[in-house]
Order: sequence, then C-alpha cells, then structure tokens
Amino acid sequence: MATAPVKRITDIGPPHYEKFLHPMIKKNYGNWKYHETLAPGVLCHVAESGDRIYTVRAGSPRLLSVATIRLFADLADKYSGGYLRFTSRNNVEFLLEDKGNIEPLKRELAAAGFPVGGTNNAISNIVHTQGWVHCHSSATDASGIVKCVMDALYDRFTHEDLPAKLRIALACCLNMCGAVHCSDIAILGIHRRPPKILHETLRKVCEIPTVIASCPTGAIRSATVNGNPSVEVVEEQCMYCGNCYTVCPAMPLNDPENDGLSIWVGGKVSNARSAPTFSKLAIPFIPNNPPRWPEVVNAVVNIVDVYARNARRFERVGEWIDRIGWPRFFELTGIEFTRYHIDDFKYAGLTFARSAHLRY
Amino acid sequence: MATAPVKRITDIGPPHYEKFLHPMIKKNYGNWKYHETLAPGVLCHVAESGDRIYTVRAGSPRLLSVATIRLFADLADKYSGGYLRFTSRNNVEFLLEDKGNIEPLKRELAAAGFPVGGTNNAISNIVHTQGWVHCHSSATDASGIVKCVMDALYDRFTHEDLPAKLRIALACCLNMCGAVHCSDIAILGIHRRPPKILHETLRKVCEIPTVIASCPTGAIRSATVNGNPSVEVVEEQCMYCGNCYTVCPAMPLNDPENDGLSIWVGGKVSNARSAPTFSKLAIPFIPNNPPRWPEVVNAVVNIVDVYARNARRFERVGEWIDRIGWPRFFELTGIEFTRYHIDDFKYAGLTFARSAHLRY
Amino acid sequence: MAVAIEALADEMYKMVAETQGKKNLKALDLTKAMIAKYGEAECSKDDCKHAIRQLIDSGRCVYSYFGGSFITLPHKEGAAPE
Amino acid sequence: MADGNGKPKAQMLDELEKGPWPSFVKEIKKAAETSPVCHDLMGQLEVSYEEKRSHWKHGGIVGVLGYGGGVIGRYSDLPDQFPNVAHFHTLRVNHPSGWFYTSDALRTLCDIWERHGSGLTNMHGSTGDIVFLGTKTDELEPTFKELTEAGFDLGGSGSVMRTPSCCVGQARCEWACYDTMAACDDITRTYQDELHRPAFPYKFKFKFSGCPNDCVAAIARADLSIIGTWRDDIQQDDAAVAEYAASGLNIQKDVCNRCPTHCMEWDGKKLTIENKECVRCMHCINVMPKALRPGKEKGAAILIGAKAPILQGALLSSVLIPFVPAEELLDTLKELVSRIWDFWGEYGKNRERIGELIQRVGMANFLDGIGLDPVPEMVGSPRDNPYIYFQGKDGDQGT
Amino acid sequence: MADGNGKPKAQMLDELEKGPWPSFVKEIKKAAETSPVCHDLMGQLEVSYEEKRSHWKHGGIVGVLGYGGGVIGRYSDLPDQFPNVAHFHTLRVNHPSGWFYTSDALRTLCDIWERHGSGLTNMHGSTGDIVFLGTKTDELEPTFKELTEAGFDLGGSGSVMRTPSCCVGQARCEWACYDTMAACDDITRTYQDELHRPAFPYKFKFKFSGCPNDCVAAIARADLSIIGTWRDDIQQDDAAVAEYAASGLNIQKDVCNRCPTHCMEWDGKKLTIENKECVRCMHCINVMPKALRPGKEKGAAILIGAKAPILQGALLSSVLIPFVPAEELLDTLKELVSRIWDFWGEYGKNRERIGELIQRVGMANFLDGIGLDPVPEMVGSPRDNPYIYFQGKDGDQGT
Ligand code: SRM
Ligand code: SRM
Ligand code: SRM
Ligand code: SRM
Ligand code: SF4
Ligand code: SF4
Ligand code: SF4
Ligand code: SF4
Ligand code: SF4
Ligand code: SF4
Ligand code: SF4
Ligand code: SF4
Repeated sequence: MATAPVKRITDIGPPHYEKFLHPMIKKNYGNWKYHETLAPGVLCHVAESGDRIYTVRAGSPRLLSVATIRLFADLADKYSGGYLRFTSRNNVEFLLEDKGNIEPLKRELAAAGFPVGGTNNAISNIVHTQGWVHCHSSATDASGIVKCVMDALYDRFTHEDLPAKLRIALACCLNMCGAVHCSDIAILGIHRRPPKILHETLRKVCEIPTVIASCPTGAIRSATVNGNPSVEVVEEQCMYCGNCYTVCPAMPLNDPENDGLSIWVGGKVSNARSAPTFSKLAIPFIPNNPPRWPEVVNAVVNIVDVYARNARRFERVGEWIDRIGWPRFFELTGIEFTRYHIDDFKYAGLTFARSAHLRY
Repeated sequence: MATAPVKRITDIGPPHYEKFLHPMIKKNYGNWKYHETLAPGVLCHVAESGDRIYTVRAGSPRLLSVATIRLFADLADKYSGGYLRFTSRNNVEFLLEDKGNIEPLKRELAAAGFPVGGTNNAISNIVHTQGWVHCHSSATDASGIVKCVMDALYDRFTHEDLPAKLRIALACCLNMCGAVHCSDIAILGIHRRPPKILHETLRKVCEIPTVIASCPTGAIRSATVNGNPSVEVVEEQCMYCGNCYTVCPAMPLNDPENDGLSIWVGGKVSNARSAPTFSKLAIPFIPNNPPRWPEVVNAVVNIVDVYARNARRFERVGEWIDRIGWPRFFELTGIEFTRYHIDDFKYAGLTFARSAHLRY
Repeated sequence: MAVAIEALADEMYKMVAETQGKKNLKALDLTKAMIAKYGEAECSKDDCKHAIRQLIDSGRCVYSYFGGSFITLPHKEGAAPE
Repeated sequence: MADGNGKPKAQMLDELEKGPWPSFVKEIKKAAETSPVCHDLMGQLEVSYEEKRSHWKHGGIVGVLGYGGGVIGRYSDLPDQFPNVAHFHTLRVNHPSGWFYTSDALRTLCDIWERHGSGLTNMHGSTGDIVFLGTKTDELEPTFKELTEAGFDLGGSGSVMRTPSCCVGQARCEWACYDTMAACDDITRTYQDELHRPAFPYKFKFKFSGCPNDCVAAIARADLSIIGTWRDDIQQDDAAVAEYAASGLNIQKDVCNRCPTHCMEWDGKKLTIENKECVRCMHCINVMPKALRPGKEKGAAILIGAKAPILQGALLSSVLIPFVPAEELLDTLKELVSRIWDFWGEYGKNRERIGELIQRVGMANFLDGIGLDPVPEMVGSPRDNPYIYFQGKDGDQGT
Repeated sequence: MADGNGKPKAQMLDELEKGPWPSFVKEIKKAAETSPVCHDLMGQLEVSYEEKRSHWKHGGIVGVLGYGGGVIGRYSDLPDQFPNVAHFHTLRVNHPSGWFYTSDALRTLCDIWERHGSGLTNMHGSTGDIVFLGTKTDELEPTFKELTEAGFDLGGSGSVMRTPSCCVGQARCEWACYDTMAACDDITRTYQDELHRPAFPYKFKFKFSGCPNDCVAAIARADLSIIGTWRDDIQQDDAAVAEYAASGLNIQKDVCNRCPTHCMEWDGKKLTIENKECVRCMHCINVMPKALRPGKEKGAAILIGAKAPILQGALLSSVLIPFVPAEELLDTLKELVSRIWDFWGEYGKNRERIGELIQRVGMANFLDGIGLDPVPEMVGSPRDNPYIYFQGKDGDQGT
C-alpha cells in the first residue's frame, strides 16, 4: 500500500447534490404540486409556479461500462441541459425542460437499445446483486438471470398494464443484498449442502470460536482433525445459510449440483394500503441452468401472468394473494405446495393457519 | 384407600345426552331453520317443521349449592317439562315448548335473584376459575371479583345494547384455566415476586432436575443449602410464571403485597369477521383489594363504557381497537402506556409497529 | 413368545419401587423401558397398558400428580394433615 | 357468619352478598345450612380475604381406585383452624354432551353430593365437567360408587385425555354443520381408558364446535379443535335479504363492509356473494339468519394445538385437515387421533402439549410422522425466511 | 469472445447478448475494447457459467490508507488462467444525494475509472454507492487520490455507517414531507468518520424516504429508516375529486374500499375523510394526486432496526419516534443517533445489528438505555403473553 501523500484529501464526503440539480428543479425545490404520466416512462411534474419538468426514464442493466455512461452524458447534454439522475432501482432518468425533446430522446435511447418505461403499474428494473461477476458467496449468477427475466418481461416494462406496481428483486445468496425479502417477486440464490471444510486453510485463517459462534443453528462443533484443532458440521443441523463462510473463507458452500434458486412472492415495501411485508416462499428450488435459466424465467413469467389476469386494480401481488388465499395461489399458478413451504424457523407457529377461515 | 368392591362399575362415560333432550329437540334435531330473539335472554328457535322451542337464559354464579340446583330443577319441572341445560359460559338455560311460560319463569327467576339475559350483544357471564375457594396457585380470588364486576355490569347482561358481543373472562394465575387469553376483556391474577424456596420440603417432595427443567427462563439453578442439595432462583430471570410451583409444592409464589391483577383486552374466539386472536395487555398491575376490588371493577367498567360509546356496530373490542389504533385506545380509556406493554417475549419483534401506518 | 402381563407388571413394579423418591416415572417411561428390554414383538404397547392397569387396579401402585401424572407406590401425601 | 357456631364472622365475604348479580357467598351459606364443611370453607376464605392469599396446598396422590384422573387433591394450610376443610378435594364428573339435563338427573347428582361432600358445585368447570367442590379422601370412593351406579363417571385430570366438550349444535342451533353432541359423546366413550388412566406426556383436550362461531372456544383451548363448516355455497334467500334491508339493516355497511374478504356486493336490491372467496367466517349469516345459511355440503375442519400460555406462550389451534364431510368425521378423527397420540407418546416430553411438540419438531416433520400430506390450507402463509432444511442426499436435484 | 486473443470463446455469455433488454455482456465487451481486464473477466465468468459456480475468493484486507471501508477485496481462484483478474477489488464511491449528476460529473468519474480500473461500474450498488467494479491493489490509492481531487469520496463497507441514501424527495416529488436530500447529505457529511473508520459492532444503514411510499425501501433495509409523513389532515380539493369521478375513476371501489382503515366515505358527490383514523398510507393520494395531498404540518417518523435475514431472520424497521416536525428532524436525529450508537457500542456483540440487539435486550430496556419514553405508537399491539418482568423492589405496589 502506498504511503500517504503530503496533501492527501480525505473525508470530504460526496459532492453536494445542489451542484447537480437542473435549474428548474432548484427553482421549484419543495414546491411541486402534482404529476402526470404522459406515457410509460415519461412523467411530468408540475410545480406550484406552473413550471413543468419532464422525466424520461430508461431501463439499464446496472452493470455499465464507462462507454455507456458517456453515452448517457451525451444524451443529457443534447436533451436535458446535461442533467440526469439514476433511480433507486438503477434506471436512468433524464430531466427535460422542453417537452419537445421527449420524442427525440426516446428515439435515440431506443436506437441505443435502452427501453423507456418502468413507471406506474409497470414492472420496473430488477434490483440485484453481484453473482458470479464479483461475489465469492453466490449460489447463482445475478446479471445473467436478470437479463433473461427482463427479456421475457420487456413488454411489462414498456407498458403500464398491470393491476399495480410489481417489483422484482434478485439476490445471489442468503445475505440478500437489496430489498429482496420485501419484493412482489424475489429470486434468491440458495445453497443446499453444508459447507465443505478446508481444514488446512481453516487452521491458518480462521478463529475457531468465531466460526462456531457464527452458526445460527449450532451446527458447528470443534473437532480434532489430523491431530489439529478444527471444526466439524453436523449436517442435519445445517440449513446452508453461509454465515460460517462469511466469517471463515475455509468453509465454502459452493456446490454446482445443489446450488440453485428459489422464488418468493407477495412482499412489499410501501405503506400504501397494506403494511410493508416480507415475501413468502413460492418455489423452494430451481436448478441453475445457465446461460438462459429457462425454468426461472418461466416461473417468474407464469406468476406475473397469473397475477395480471386475476388481480383487481391496485392490488399488489401480496394483496391479491391475501384476498384469494394461498391455496388458490398455488392452484392458479400450478406451483406445488411442499413441506418446505411450512415454516419451521423462529416464528413458525405464527404462520400456521390459526383460524377456521377457509376457502374451498 | 378402599379396596375394589366386587362389582365396581368403571369406564361407563357420561350418561348419553339423548336421555336428557326435550322431546321437541329430539324431534327437530339437526333440522332447525333459524332463530329470533324475543327479549334479552329469550331466544326462539324455529325448526323446518315449524316447531318452536323457547330458550330462557339466566345468569349463574357458577359456584352453585345443591339447593340452587334443586331450585333450577323445580323451575324446569314447572315450566320446561323438566328440561334444562347449562351453557359454555355457565349460564343456565330452560327449554320451553310453551311461549306462555316465558314470563312466569322470568318472574320466578327474578324473585330468586337470577337475571335473564346474556344473549346477543350483551355481556354474558364471566368465565372464571377457582381462586381462593379452591386453588393453591391463585394470585387472587376468582368468584369474588366476578361477583363485583358483574354487579357493576348487571345492566349490560340484561340489555343487548353493546356494539357486539363482549366476553369477559378471569383466571387467577398464569395457567389461565379458561379461554382467558382470547377474551374481549380478560382479568388475570399475577404474581410479581419469585418463588420462595422451602428447602426442607423440597428435599422431601421434589425432584431437583424436574424443578430446574420446569423454568422457561432458566432461572432455577441447583445449589447446596445447609449441606443438602436444593435449588436457588436467579431473581432477575424470574417472571413469576409459577411453573416451578406446579411441579414442586415447595416453591410457593404467594405474596400478599405483590400479588394482584392485570387487565387484557381485544381477544376473541369466533371466526366472525376477523380471525381468532389473543387479548393484549391493557393494565399491567392492580393490587388485590378485597372484598370489592373497586380498582378492577372501575377498570373493566371504564373499558366497557368507552367501547360502548365509540365502537361501531358489530365491532368486537379488538376490532374496534384495530380500527382506531392502540394509541387512541390508551388515550380514550385514560390508561397509561408503560414499558410493560412492549412485548419482550419470544415473538417480541413481530409486535413492534413495523410500518409507517401512523395516526396522530 | 410374548412376555406375560403379570411378569411385565412385576417388572414395572420393581422399577417404580427402585426409583421411588428419586425419579418419578410416567406410564410412558415404564412402557418404553419394557419395550426396550423385550422388543416390540415380545411386548407390545398394549401389553404394557394391561400390565399397568393390573398394577394400578391391584392397588400395588397408584397414580400421582405433580404437574404431570406419574406412577408411584401408595403413600401418605406430604401435604395431607397428620 | 351469623350462625354463631364459634367461627369468626365473615365480614368481608358478607360484602359479597350485596349487589344484583347472584352471589356465590349466598350459595356457600345455603350449602352451609346442611354441610358443616361449608362453615370452615367460609372461615378459611375470609382469612384469605383478609390476608390476600390462598390457603390451599397442593395434593397429588388422591383418587379413586384404578383411575389416575378425575380428582384434584387439595389440603388446607390452616387445618387446625379449619379442620373440616383439612381435606378439600374436588371430583370432576363427566357432564353429558351439550350440558343437557333433566331435573331428575340434577336431583340425583345433588343427592349424591349432599351425602358425600360439601354440597357445593361448579356447574360447570372451565373444561366442562360437573365439579363437585370439596370432600375428604375417605369419601372419594363412595361418591364414585354412587355416581357410577347413577350412570355418571369421572372426568379427566392429569396426563390424560380431558373431558371433551361441545356446543349445543344440532340440538338447538340451525348452523351446526355436523352433530357435535354425537361426536363429543362418541369420542368420550371411545377413549374411556385414555380419559381415566394417564398414559400421555401431558393433558389432551378435544372441543367440538358446530360452526366457525366456535361457541366452546375450541380454537383457543383444545389440543384438537373440531370446527364445523361447509364446502359449497352459502344458501341464500333473496326475498329474506330484501326483508332485512326493508326492516332497516344497512346491508352495505353492516354486512358487506364487514366481510373479511370483501366478497359480497350489494347494489341496493341484490346481494351477490363471490363464494369462491368466502372464508366461511359466519358474519353475514349471523347478521341475517333468516336470509343466509351455511351451504348444504357440511362437515368440519380439524385444527390442532391450542393451549394456555404456560410455558412457551399461548397457542391457537391451526388447520390440520381443512375439511372432512360430516359422515366421515368420526372415522377420520379416530384414525388421526391414534396416529397423533403415537407420535406424541414417542417424541413428546413430560408436560409438552401436542402444539408445543409440533413447534419443536416442525410441522412438516410432524406431518411426516402422522402420515399426512402438507396442503396450503395449513398455513396462514408460507415461510418468509430462507432457512430451509432440504431433505435428501448429495446430488438430489429435486425439491 | 470473438477477438481471438487466445482466450476461449464465451459461447454461453454470447447467448446473453440476445433479447431486447440491455445486455450486461455487451457492457463488458464494450469495456473490453479499452480494458484487457474485461477479457479475463469474461473468461472467468464463462467458466462460472460452464461449471455453475463462483470463482472468486474472499479478500478482506485491502483498502485505502486510513480508511477501513469503501473497498471490497476480491481474488480469482483461477489466477493462472485469468491473471488480469487475479485481483479484482471494487471501490464503493459515495454517490451524491438522490443520484443526481451532471454529464460532466459522470464523465469525470468515467475518466478516472478508465485510467485505474476495469471501466465497469454499477450505477448503482444496492446500498446506493457508485460501484467501481474491479481493479488491482496497486490502483486503489491512485484511484482514491483522483476521486477526492474531483470531489468524490469513498462509501462504506465493513463495520461502519454505510453510505446513506434517499429518494428524490423535494427535488421532484410533490409528496416529500421533508427534505430527504438535505438530510441524507447532512448525515453523510456529519458522520464521515463513522463512514470511513470501522468502530461499530457491525454495519449501520440510514435511508431517507420523503413519504410512506418509501421509494428507497428504507423500512426494509436500513437500521434507521426516516420516513416522511404529516400530522394534520389530508389536503383535499373537492373540485378535483369530482373531476376524477367524472373521468371514470371508481372512487368507492378503487379508493374507499382500499383504504386500510375504511375511514373514507364517498356518497357519489362528496368524499369525506375521517382524518383521525387515517394511517397516512398514501393510497388515496397516490390514486388522486391532483385532488389529495399530504397535510401541511409535515415531518417524519423515525423507525429502527431493519435488516436482511442473516442470522435470526429478516427484520422490518419499527417506529421509534412517531413524528418529528421537518424543521427539527436533523437535530433530533443526531441527538438520537449518538445515544443509539453509544448503547450499541456498549452492549452490541460482534456482527449484531441494532435491530437484533433490541430484540435480544428487549425494546423497553433499549428505550431506557437511550432515554426515550415508551409510547403506544411503537407497538403494533401490546404484548399478548403474561411474562412480564416487573421492576422494582419487594413491596413495590406500583406498576
Ligand atoms: C424514482 C423513484 C425514487 C428515486 O428516488 O429513485 C420513485 C419515484 C416515484 N414513485 Fe416510487 N419511486 C421509486 C422507487 C419506489 C420503491 C422502491 C423500490 O421499488 O425498490 C417503492 C416501494 C416498492 C414496494 O412497495 O415494494 C416505491 C413505491 C411507490 C408507490 C407505492 C405503490 C404501491 O401501491 O405500493 C408510489 C405510488 C404510486 O405509484 O401510485 C410511488 C410513486 C412514485 C412517484 C409517482 C412519486 C412522485 O410523485 O413523483 C414517482 C414516480 C413513480 C413511478 O415510477 O411511477 N412509489 N417507489 C424510484 C424509481 C424506481 C424505478 O426506477 O423504478
Ligand atoms: C455490492 C452489494 C451488492 C450489489 O451488487 O449491489 C453488496 C455486496 C456484498 N454484500 Fe451486501 N451488498 C450490497 C448491499 C446490501 C444490502 C442492501 C442495502 O444496503 O440496502 C443488504 C441488505 C440490507 C441489510 O444491510 O440488511 C446487504 C446485506 C448483506 C449482508 C447481510 C447483513 C445482515 O445483517 O443480514 C451481508 C453479510 C455480511 O455482512 O457479512 C452482506 C455482505 C456482502 C459482501 C460484502 C459479501 C461478504 O460476505 O463479504 C458482498 C460483496 C460482494 C462483492 O463482491 O462486491 N451484505 N448488502 C451492495 C453494496 C453496494 C453499495 O455499496 O451500494
Ligand atoms: C349457548 C351457547 C352454546 C352452548 O353450547 O352453550 C351459544 C349459543 C349461541 N351462539 Fe354462541 N353460544 C355460546 C358461547 C359462545 C362463545 C364461547 C364463549 O363465549 O366463551 C363464542 C365465542 C366468543 C368469542 O368470540 O370470544 C360465541 C360466539 C358466537 C357468535 C360470534 C359473535 C361474534 O360476532 O364474534 C355468534 C353469532 C352472533 O351472535 O351473531 C353466536 C351465536 C350463537 C347463537 C345465536 C347460535 C344459534 O343460532 O343458536 C346461539 C344463541 C346465542 C346468544 O347467546 O345470543 N355465538 N358463542 C353459548 C352461550 C354462552 C353464554 O351463556 O353466554
Ligand atoms: C377446575 C379448573 C378451573 C375452574 O375453576 O373451572 C381448573 C383448575 C386447575 N387447573 Fe386448569 N382448570 C380448568 C380448566 C383449564 C382450562 C380450560 C379448558 O380446559 O378449556 C385451561 C386452558 C386450556 C388448556 O388446557 O391449555 C387450563 C389450563 C391449565 C394449565 C396450563 C396448561 C398449559 O399447557 O398451559 C395448568 C397447569 C398445569 O397443567 O400444570 C392447569 C392446572 C390446573 C390445576 C390442576 C392447578 C395445578 O397446577 O395443579 C387447577 C386445580 C384447581 C383446583 O383447585 O381445583 N390448568 N385449565 C378447570 C377444570 C374444570 C373441569 O374439569 O371442567
Ligand atoms: S447476495 Fe450474497 S452472493 Fe450476492 S452479492 Fe450479496 S453477499 Fe454476494
Ligand atoms: S451454513 Fe449456516 S447453518 Fe450451515 S454450518 Fe454454516 S453457519 Fe451453520
Ligand atoms: S387459573 Fe391458576 S389459580 Fe386459577 S384455578 Fe387455574 S391453576 Fe388454579
Ligand atoms: S416462577 Fe417461573 S420463571 Fe420464576 S423460577 Fe419459577 S418457573 Fe422460573
Ligand atoms: S358453534 Fe355454531 S353451531 Fe355451535 S352453537 Fe355456536 S353458532 Fe351454533
Ligand atoms: S361468511 Fe364471512 S367471508 Fe363469507 S361471505 Fe359471509 S361475511 Fe364474507
Ligand atoms: S418516497 Fe414519497 S416523497 Fe420520496 S419519491 Fe417516493 S413518493 Fe416521493
Ligand atoms: S391515506 Fe390511506 S389511510 Fe389515509 S385516508 Fe387515504 S387511503 Fe385511507
């Protein structure tokens, strides 16, 4: 590591956002009155002053090369006075003063392969994580699956014809980077085998008490291996959470045959109508099938389609299932209900059907 | 203990109910069509056949002398062909074929001090337990408090003017004999000090491992006292559940200064509208104040009155609170919200306010 | 060959007598112990049930209750007045 | 008390004779007229009132020959002061289904109890038994003898099947979806041995309610809660609906808006129920009993596991079998119960209720153990945590 | 890949260039035009695709001088095959509040990253950072130098305050009840030390949403979730309501029936909101933005404790302070945060998030610890179990 330069700058924080605000936004900051949607992906926010700012939102793969970022910068210079932003779901938004720039911008984006949409009752971008592109922990890839699923849901991004917003997220392991656990549909990478123990490495790089303490189910016990202190895993007690691997690199969980994905449904974040809630298990396991993961794509598309056909207006996925009941969700989607769906973790008892409210 | 007589009768079970059914009930068994309420405590069930059976329900202290039971028997002979029953809330019901008998029966019941009522949106009898009349475990009396509360709620028994049914129950310790934990209003006797340990008795009558295992919080440890094996209680870990006392008579919890009552609200059993649900803590502690327990009576009457004034039609207590929110419940009733109201047991996290749904 | 009910009862009685004052035994404990000893083929749950019934009906053992029901030798209760 | 038999006056208890609600103190005094035991009960109770504490002691061993349940032993800790209640055991007498009696049956019970005990009862105990409140050890066997001769038997206590109970059901209720009284009686009779001879890890309760109104609170306090319901559509009489509307019922507000699934629509003339979404909560039927009735395809749901809070917190029963046609109920129930009791006997710990055992081993393992397939009706919702124990060996690609 | 530099062709990845959605493979290829690192990334990724497993290894210790966060170390486990990604660390660059940029600012970032790394980014990471994806250890310090000179700094990783983030808020949203961007920026700036130098038991995240729609998912994934709301009545424009009705919106069905507290009434002409019962869920406002608006007395609720499921299951944040007026928000927040961090530092275990600590010690003890009074808004409902630890000494009669 380099030694410190004399005038090393640290702790300056990010640039102040005001430097990056469109003048019209600066002027009307805090004084917006209402908004309208002009087309999928195109919003118009109207200020108390009467000013109007137009937003054009384009889908992004999130993993961007500097070349593409420069393309966005060029488009911003051309159409939105050089002002743009990204959204909390990794879409890019151009902020236009001139309504007349909307169509030309959309055309250029289309030509470059960036769809406009994702607003209102559309499916927006999939919040996701690193996968095989960067993370050691991953039970599956992230970007590849997102690409395949969004290819299949492309029209749902460019049209706003769902009953309500539908948010999809993907995380490549149980750490669940992102708000996967509160998504209308979540795709989650999972391991299904206990960690392998690399005893030699473990001896060198891990603290045994920390490793033992890391296991939520107490599956890890100290053991002597080849005369050296190490650990062993009681396999029946392991539910493959990977926490031991996080604290100790000598306990990898990767297992090409048994790693794969699971699908979760019905979570949400907003407080609109119903309270925020976690996603629930829909499909316990789908094998990894790169490069196009057809089983995952079909599973997600199926759920989206069944939802689109059956839900009422303004019903998020979870709200729809609440109304029709889980038995009917499984029936309509054709998904099999298994022993794995029944909770056996901490709050298990509370998830049982504790009433005679029954639909047949 | 006596030795077995030659022809000892055992395992015969209860008398078959058919022997005790009114002929009209036998005739129309399973063929009732609908019912009407003629007056509080007076129901008329109409059979498909057109037959009508009239029910007159009278309140009872549950603790009955044979003298009173004989009085009921006499009244039954006089007015209902000798047929009567008791309800799941310990009221007595006379089953009349002749409508003309209703008023005379009511008059005689009134004269004997037994009110008619408890149907529909009235307060019915208080389900309760033994208290100081029979149980060693009790932190308070049962019958006495019930008497005082029902004296105060007498008009609510004889009138049906509440928004919905309101079920009160009382249990004299945490064992909660009865459906106390799912009542609109529950009165619960509680201890507030750890058990005392009678080491001499313990040595003779209790198994130490069983005693230690009985404690849900692990507060009991083995200890040597005066050279003999015994146990000790880590006082800060004890939450006075009394389970150790149940398995070992040498660990009584009685403590006149610290025993008392708590009030719980908003539970229900029926599946009507909302699912069955537990009662929640309203008042953590009220001291025992025999013989008339004015603080308890006032607390219950206050909750009933506030509910009666504010709830909408067909809203049970819990459903009403759900609508107005707990903050407003505490405000309207003037009950103080304390640290004890915040759950810290097994499912604590789930009871926190996990949304931005807020009323001000 | 199945173990005779009387023999089971005797054996159970012995267990109860030996553990009296040390450990309370439940009907299930006695049953499981007998099955462990003789195997399900020789000694069924039902046999054990009959043996226990014999033990109790004869007055040799009684049921006691401390938070749960146990099988014990007849004795005067600690709590009963002199 | 006022009869001057040397006991102190029960001044505090006297306060409880006042007021309009029937007084238990009056009852004790009535009984005292023929039973000296009741004087001492009053005396000891007055002391409890003064000292604010119970004066009873545990009792664990008394009972009738051959039975392990049905008697609760109780001793005074002031036996010198109140010798008549030095022993004060209760007998739990199994009530007839639905708590139906004839006046003669009641008198028979009264006579027996007056001869052998305090003459005080609970009609009934919280589990449903007729509770004979207070007698001496010596009187237990004679009381039992007279009871059985009169056709009554003891109920449960200890680690047994407890006295089952049921709502009035088809005897007087138009909503009963199966014969609760017959079921309760049959189960009670079938399992006499399990009721009287403790062979379980802990208590086991059955309660039978004829419909989801659950008038015996089965879902809150029975290990096995059998709750009547129906599978087809609500029976609807449009003319009667119109009558309710005409008579002033606000159908939109009081019926439709309170339907938990909002599956009803009222256009001012016609009520439409989307029965597929109805959860059979009973509300609309309760409000309009002449217009709406449960469907014709009747039966029951079987739920499992309720109990009071000791030790790990209270439990409500949860769905085990979503629907059994009324005709098949008893067979299904018995078949099921034997498998549940086997599993519980095998894996249950002392003082572990079935609901607690299920939580400990996991519902899926319990279902495996009793040979039932998982169905989505069993859950309020599927799991929301990713901590799944996958079964099967290496290389298993399935679920 | 097609450029024939001796690496195997990425046949599987090529499949991911097909289809209408923008392709990350195309992005990697674009970057590969100027960065040889990306060839090896493609190569290793193709191997992962073939073998269905990650080929990255943990890396824990790399970083820039003086900071303990902002860099995630990463090494290939196939370094011989793909030497250019033998090291492949990421830098987390703190984004400006609201993810606003000028084209120039973006170009500056691109230039720096092209010089020092793979030229691949995430815009943005799930926490909100600009993620510079992949470089060697040697390049970390030079990258950092150029970044700070350009006015950018690193974001968080490890046991630090993580990069706070916020919704677009008052910059472009009519519903923002406080200035999310200012709050986010202020907190980020105030706690630079906590962001860069790990001194906590574990990570700590802030997220700021301007209203209960919660467009940054604060309630699901921030240890401190600041969610805008209002205290007075919804602002209502009756004429605009009528317009919505006229334009075909079914106000009864789509607005009133979906209100969670059923506190709205629509008689066909006039919409009446019982504001006392409104829980500020936003639904009606969302549906009729021209007719309804949040009240005028604006501020925020502060919630605490959300996190992902490792280890004890996921948590949602729960209400800590029900309402703080917008003007007082930052002061209140800072005062609160210092007390929370003190408590956490005192009692938190390694890798224990604040939400887990609260569950472990109990909310009431936590409140005592940070000096806040309990209020009923903090609970969904009061406890339903009777296991209360009463405080105070013998003889304490109070509650
Ligand atoms: C730009 C963005 C905020 C930002 O700072 O980046 C944003 C902006 C708006 N949101 Fe959002 N939301 C944004 C992420 C979210 C999220 C977070 C997420 O998806 O991870 C949520 C919570 C999602 C959830 O519940 O799971 C979210 C829940 C909402 C809702 C509530 C919808 C509901 O019925 O549950 C509304 C109201 C509505 O759409 O009617 C809303 C409404 C809006 C409005 C209409 C607010 C306004 O008046 O400007 C904005 C345009 C919305 C649109 O896309 O139709 N926004 N919004 C985010 C765009 C993400 C994207 O690229 O798609
Ligand atoms: C890069 C990023 C995913 C992404 O592709 O966007 C990420 C990547 C990692 N996360 Fe994360 N987390 C990222 C946002 C999140 C979020 C979302 C958020 O912050 O809003 C969460 C869920 C919210 C939360 O904090 O609970 C999240 C929950 C975790 C956890 C589980 C923490 C927990 O308490 O449950 C871990 C495990 C850990 O900390 O050991 C983790 C650990 C990791 C590590 C450091 C893996 C590890 O065990 O060492 C990953 C490094 C991957 C890599 O190679 O770069 N990451 N992680 C996100 C950070 C980018 C950024 O700074 O903007
Ligand atoms: C007689 C009895 C059954 C028995 O076998 O003994 C009974 C009988 C009837 N119940 Fe019940 N219920 C009886 C205990 C219960 C219980 C159990 C309890 O209170 O412990 C419940 C559950 C209470 C709860 O949810 O906490 C109960 C919840 C209902 C309900 C649902 C009310 C609701 O809206 O939640 C109805 C429907 C109604 O009243 O509209 C109902 C309705 C009825 C009807 C109208 C049924 C009928 O058509 O005959 C009966 C007359 C009711 C009345 O009192 O107005 N019955 N009913 C019980 C009388 C107890 C008493 O003396 O007061
Ligand atoms: C008599 C009765 C109360 C009453 O006044 O009605 C009663 C009285 C006692 N119950 Fe109970 N329970 C009575 C119905 C209940 C009920 C209600 C029910 O059965 O529907 C419950 C709640 C439901 C349940 O079973 O969970 C109940 C839950 C308990 C518990 C807690 C059990 C648990 O698993 O949580 C205990 C503690 C124990 O078993 O050690 C208990 C223990 C006791 C003991 C035996 C006290 C003890 O620890 O030894 C009490 C004897 C009192 C006495 O002196 O007679 N009693 N007990 C009820 C039985 C009368 C009858 O047979 O009809
Ligand atoms: S979800 Fe797991 S595998 Fe994916 S980036 Fe986060 S820690 Fe890595
Ligand atoms: S993967 Fe999780 S459950 Fe399995 S041993 Fe590691 S820490 Fe324990
Ligand atoms: S609630 Fe407690 S004190 Fe009351 S009767 Fe039951 S066990 Fe005894
Ligand atoms: S009263 Fe309960 S918590 Fe206290 S020592 Fe006894 S068993 Fe433990
Ligand atoms: S539970 Fe149903 S069937 Fe039984 S009495 Fe109550 S309302 Fe009637
Ligand atoms: S029974 Fe309940 S759920 Fe079914 S329609 Fe009637 S009110 Fe609705
Ligand atoms: S959270 Fe509210 S204020 Fe912020 S962008 Fe979303 S809708 Fe607007
Ligand atoms: S904000 Fe939500 S709760 Fe309030 S009135 Fe509107 S829909 Fe109802």
